[in-house]
Amino acid sequence: MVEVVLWGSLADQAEGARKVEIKAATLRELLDGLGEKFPGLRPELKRGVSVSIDGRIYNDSWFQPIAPDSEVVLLKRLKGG
Amino acid sequence: MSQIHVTTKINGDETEFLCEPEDTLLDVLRDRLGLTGTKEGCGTGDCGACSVAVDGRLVCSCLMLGAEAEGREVATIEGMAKGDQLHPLQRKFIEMAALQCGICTPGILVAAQSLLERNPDPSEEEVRYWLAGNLCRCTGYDKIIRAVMETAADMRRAS
Amino acid sequence: MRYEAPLSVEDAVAALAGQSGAHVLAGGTDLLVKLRSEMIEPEVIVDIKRIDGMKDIRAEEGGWRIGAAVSGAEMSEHEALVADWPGVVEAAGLIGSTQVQGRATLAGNLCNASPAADSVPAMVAAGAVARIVGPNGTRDLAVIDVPQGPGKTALEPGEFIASILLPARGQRSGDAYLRFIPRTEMDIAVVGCGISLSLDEEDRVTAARVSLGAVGPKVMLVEKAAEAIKRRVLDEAALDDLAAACSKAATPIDDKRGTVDFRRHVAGVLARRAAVIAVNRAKGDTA
Amino acid sequence: MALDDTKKTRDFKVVGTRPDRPDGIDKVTGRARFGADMVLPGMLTGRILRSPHAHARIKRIDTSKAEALSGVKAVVTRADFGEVPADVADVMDNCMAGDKALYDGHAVAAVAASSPAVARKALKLIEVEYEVLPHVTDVDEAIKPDAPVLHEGRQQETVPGGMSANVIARSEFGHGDIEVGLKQADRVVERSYRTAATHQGYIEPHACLATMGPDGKADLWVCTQGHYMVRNTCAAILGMEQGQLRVTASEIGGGFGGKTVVFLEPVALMLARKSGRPVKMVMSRSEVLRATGPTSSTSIDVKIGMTKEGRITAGFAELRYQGGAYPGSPVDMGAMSGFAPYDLENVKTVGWDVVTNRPKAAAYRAPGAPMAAFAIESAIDEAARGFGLDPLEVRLMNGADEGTKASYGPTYPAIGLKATLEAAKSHPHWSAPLGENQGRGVACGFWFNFGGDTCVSLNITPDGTVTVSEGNPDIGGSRASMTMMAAEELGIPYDQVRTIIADTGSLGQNEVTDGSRVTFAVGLATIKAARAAKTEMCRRAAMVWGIDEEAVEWEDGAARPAGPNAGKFPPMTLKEIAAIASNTGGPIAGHHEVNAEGAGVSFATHMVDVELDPDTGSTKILRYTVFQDAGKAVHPSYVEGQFQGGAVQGIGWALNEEYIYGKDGILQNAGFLDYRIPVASDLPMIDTVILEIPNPGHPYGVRGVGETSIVPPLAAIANAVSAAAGVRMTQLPMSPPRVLAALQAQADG
Repeated sequence: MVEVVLWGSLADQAEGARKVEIKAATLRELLDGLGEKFPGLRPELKRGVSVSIDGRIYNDSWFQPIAPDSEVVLLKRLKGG
Repeated sequence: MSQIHVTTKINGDETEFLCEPEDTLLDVLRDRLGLTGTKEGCGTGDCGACSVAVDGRLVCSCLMLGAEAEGREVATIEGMAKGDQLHPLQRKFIEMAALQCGICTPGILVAAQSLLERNPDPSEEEVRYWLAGNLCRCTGYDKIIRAVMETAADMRRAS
Repeated sequence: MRYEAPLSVEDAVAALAGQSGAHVLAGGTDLLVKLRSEMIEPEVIVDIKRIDGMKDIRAEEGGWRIGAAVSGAEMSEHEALVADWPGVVEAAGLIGSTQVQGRATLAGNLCNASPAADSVPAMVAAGAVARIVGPNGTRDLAVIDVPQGPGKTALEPGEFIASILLPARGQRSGDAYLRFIPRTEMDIAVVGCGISLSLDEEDRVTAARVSLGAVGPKVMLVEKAAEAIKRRVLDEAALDDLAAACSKAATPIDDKRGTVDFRRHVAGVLARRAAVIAVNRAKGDTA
Repeated sequence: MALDDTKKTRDFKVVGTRPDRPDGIDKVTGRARFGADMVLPGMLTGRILRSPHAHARIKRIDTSKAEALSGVKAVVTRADFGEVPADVADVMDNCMAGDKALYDGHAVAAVAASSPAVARKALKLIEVEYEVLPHVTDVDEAIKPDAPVLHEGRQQETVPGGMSANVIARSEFGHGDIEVGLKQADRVVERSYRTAATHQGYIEPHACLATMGPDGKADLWVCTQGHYMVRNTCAAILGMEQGQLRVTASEIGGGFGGKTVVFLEPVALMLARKSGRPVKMVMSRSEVLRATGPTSSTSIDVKIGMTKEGRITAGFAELRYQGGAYPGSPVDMGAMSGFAPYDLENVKTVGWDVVTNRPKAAAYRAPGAPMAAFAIESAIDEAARGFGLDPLEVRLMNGADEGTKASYGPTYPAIGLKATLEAAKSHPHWSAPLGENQGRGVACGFWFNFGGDTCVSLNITPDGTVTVSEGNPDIGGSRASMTMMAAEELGIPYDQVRTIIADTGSLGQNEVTDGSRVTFAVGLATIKAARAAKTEMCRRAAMVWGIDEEAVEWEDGAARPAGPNAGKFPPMTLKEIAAIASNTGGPIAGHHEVNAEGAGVSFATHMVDVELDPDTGSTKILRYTVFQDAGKAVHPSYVEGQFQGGAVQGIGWALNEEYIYGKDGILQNAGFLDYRIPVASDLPMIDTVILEIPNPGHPYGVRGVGETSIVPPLAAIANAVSAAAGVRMTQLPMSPPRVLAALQAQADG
């Protein structure tokens, strides 16, 4: 299981939990698992999110491995200029 | 509408062109003569990207009609290098990274050349005020001002 | 649209006559912007730069006659003119960039009839007179009377300004023009103030003209400001009175360039500062 | 992505030097071709008719008179586009209004004609019947329940019930408990701040040249930060296959985020499709200001709790950003980044995305971050000064470091914030004396930096020189950086490599030039492509020598036997290997395609001295120093240039730049005369100090540098002006009337 930290207002869509546990070994499994476990998160996941894994930020790499002890933080989709 | 026939000298070459009465010198240079080194950033004389010299006088080519060029001598960025010899300002701008995107660069070079022709030893303040009509959004002007000052110093040493 | 570049005043007047959509081109720094933005759609543009005398700066009865096509840069390079009317030359030199200086003219700045035109308060303070030519001959009109409101002038159809006279003035005289802009260059005046004055041997003001720009529908001559300093040495108290008179005379509006309160206040600040420069110049005349 | 081959301490030969940029001569001689510089035979002029109203229903458009005008070859309205996919629906609507015009300058129709004069005339012949609607341009007004509504049904599930439909989204970030933190504080600073919308202010207006044949194959020449983005977006809008649209990026005359979206391009293609002729479109400056993508105006409330020793016990900010006429202001970026420089136990930010009758905000250099930093760094400064504490020391005391849990969630790896603060503290600027009416301010800034899809193809020519093809428009000298990294990796001189920006037909997908990603991501791909080429060259040498390819290594521009056991062969140079490429298997190339993840965050500290004119409220910038972490500065001159450019854009934002809308909702300053970007005479030299704390995610340690530099200046200048004025400035721009009013209010009160 991977512990995922949600941002504040996202917790409202995940039954109030700021930290949730998902069974996932990759980024794709993580995002799929989040949507399955917390349907309230689906609109935000559909709009796109970024994910910080051990301090590095990932956007779309489905098969980015995630270790069970990784620090995983969901972020709003980052946009630059 | 009848087009106007204009005879002029551009970068030292006798040049004839036909233009509409409302065409600016900038329109003529870019669209009729293919001299696209002179840029349009605003069309209102507020950015200096279209700077050229007319009879040795620095002007915005967007604020002058093409028809007014009759009998005048126009100098644009395309005439600044002599063959494959860059003008010292051109050389120095590259060396000192005084350009980023480069859209304002032709206008700034033409304006800086006009300054150095009049004042071979300008102070930083004089350079900044002379170039105040040439907007640059990339560099913060620092490297541009330094490049002009250094070129002036080099040219003084060389003369 | 047609473009004409007559060689004589008569031909220019003829070209302008009978054309409702005729515009005079001198430096073109306002005209081409209006043309570009489709604010105007002229039938004909009459370029007066090829007319004899339009590019001349001539001494005349102790003053200077400046042709309608003389650019700000040409004025700045004329040492005798700069020595006599530094305020007017500096004011003209504040219009736009170096590039604009290569083209912009006093007459054009005046005919554009913007209340914020930089050279106009300086010319008004100088007591300058415009020479107007037209279908009915030549007439002289004080610069202050040329603008009639934003974008409106006292010129009749077919008329244009051929030259501007900066009159003679006595010894121990000086002028100055200051404006306030948000940046250091390239802006339109938020407030402008021109002062021309003469001093007696005790440094008392014997004659003064004070003008303000951008604080009303047209450039204004502030008689009360001049009265406030006449017969006085310009000490702090006199400068305070001058500033107060200018702030009081100002009738500005709130717009994208400044607020009413700001413009009133700064009108006084600029008057003070311009007066100090003008006095120093007046003293320098005899130094 | 395996990055374990990073050499931690590396002696660079090319990286870190300052060679001439490859496009330098083209740009100083006027030869470089920008967006508006291209022509094609038979080309038409395209022009756009724009709404004169801030908000209006379009009841009818009659184009028949325009179509009948001699020389008019096509007229386009929204009806020509039909249905478009949902993910480009807002882009489409922004490029050409549908039922409603949503802001002053919104495109409503377009023509292609044989000359600019005919096009101008044709626009006047298009009849549009508008039903003018009430409008709203201010963010705080737009939130009110009775505000005029732009769109129904766009509000996200994150917004509590009962709010105006203009409020699109709410987001909240942070950790700890603000109330607990505030109780621990000896002082709480609570302030509201406002910032005006600003424009990127690139000097080159948007321009493009489109052609399309009856077979649907199309070409587009365009100034953009991302021609692959242009291709994909236009293809979606026009119902084309992406492969049928080839987009070539011109030289780009500045972007700063403003050229990361399309405005003219789909319209030009539609005009080309309808007319069967090439169509060139170039915006005027007024169109650029009215109808491209300025940044948000904002309204921000901040609460900072601080102990008398300077420890920040709580940080709270509520941020309201209007993003123009469509959802998607950068408020989340602001809410996530504002407290990022600090190590806080209790931190919370709330962001509100709001729509108004203004042009849709595009990205502008670290989008969303400068405004948040302005508010938060101002409040921290006020709290610190309130205790008489040194604002740099307070920032050092609270500064984030490796292992800090960032306010937006993750734990930081090695970062450079404290290095920038230490450098600032020991710099002579910090201890220089100040005169009367002068003030000094400091502020910190943070930016995420991005990676994303990237392709690089590196080819070895028969004579042994190297060409690098990349897909990211070069906006500030990146061709020089790529050339340097390729030369470094291959061990050959800089001048034997030439880098070009390839068209969309030549490489795979490339993310836009944004997010400070290019030197990082394209650099990474360039290095990897060079490594691939080296591997192949080693293999060729091994073939020639008849040894195992594992026994060959690459060093100093040549293949060499890896050790004494590999055999005794003289090194084979790149040129020698290239010369026999045909004999050893064919042309040699390396390429790398990647979704580059792992960009390193970046921090900066800015220090500025100002002098106020107490009689006019005018501010003069006396001295400015930027301290920023670059990871590794590939070409230090262009790194300095990024620092300086960002700082000066920030100076403009702080002092004079603003979008001014009248009560009628019409933009009043759509020109460079009254949209006042800094001019040369406004400024001092901008001093720079480059810190290099390597990014572990890049082989050379590179971090993006382009955006962070605009984050601190707004606050640094506000802190300096406030110090000089003796009164806290909370609204941008700090224009002279505003500063004078503050001074007078203080004197009166």
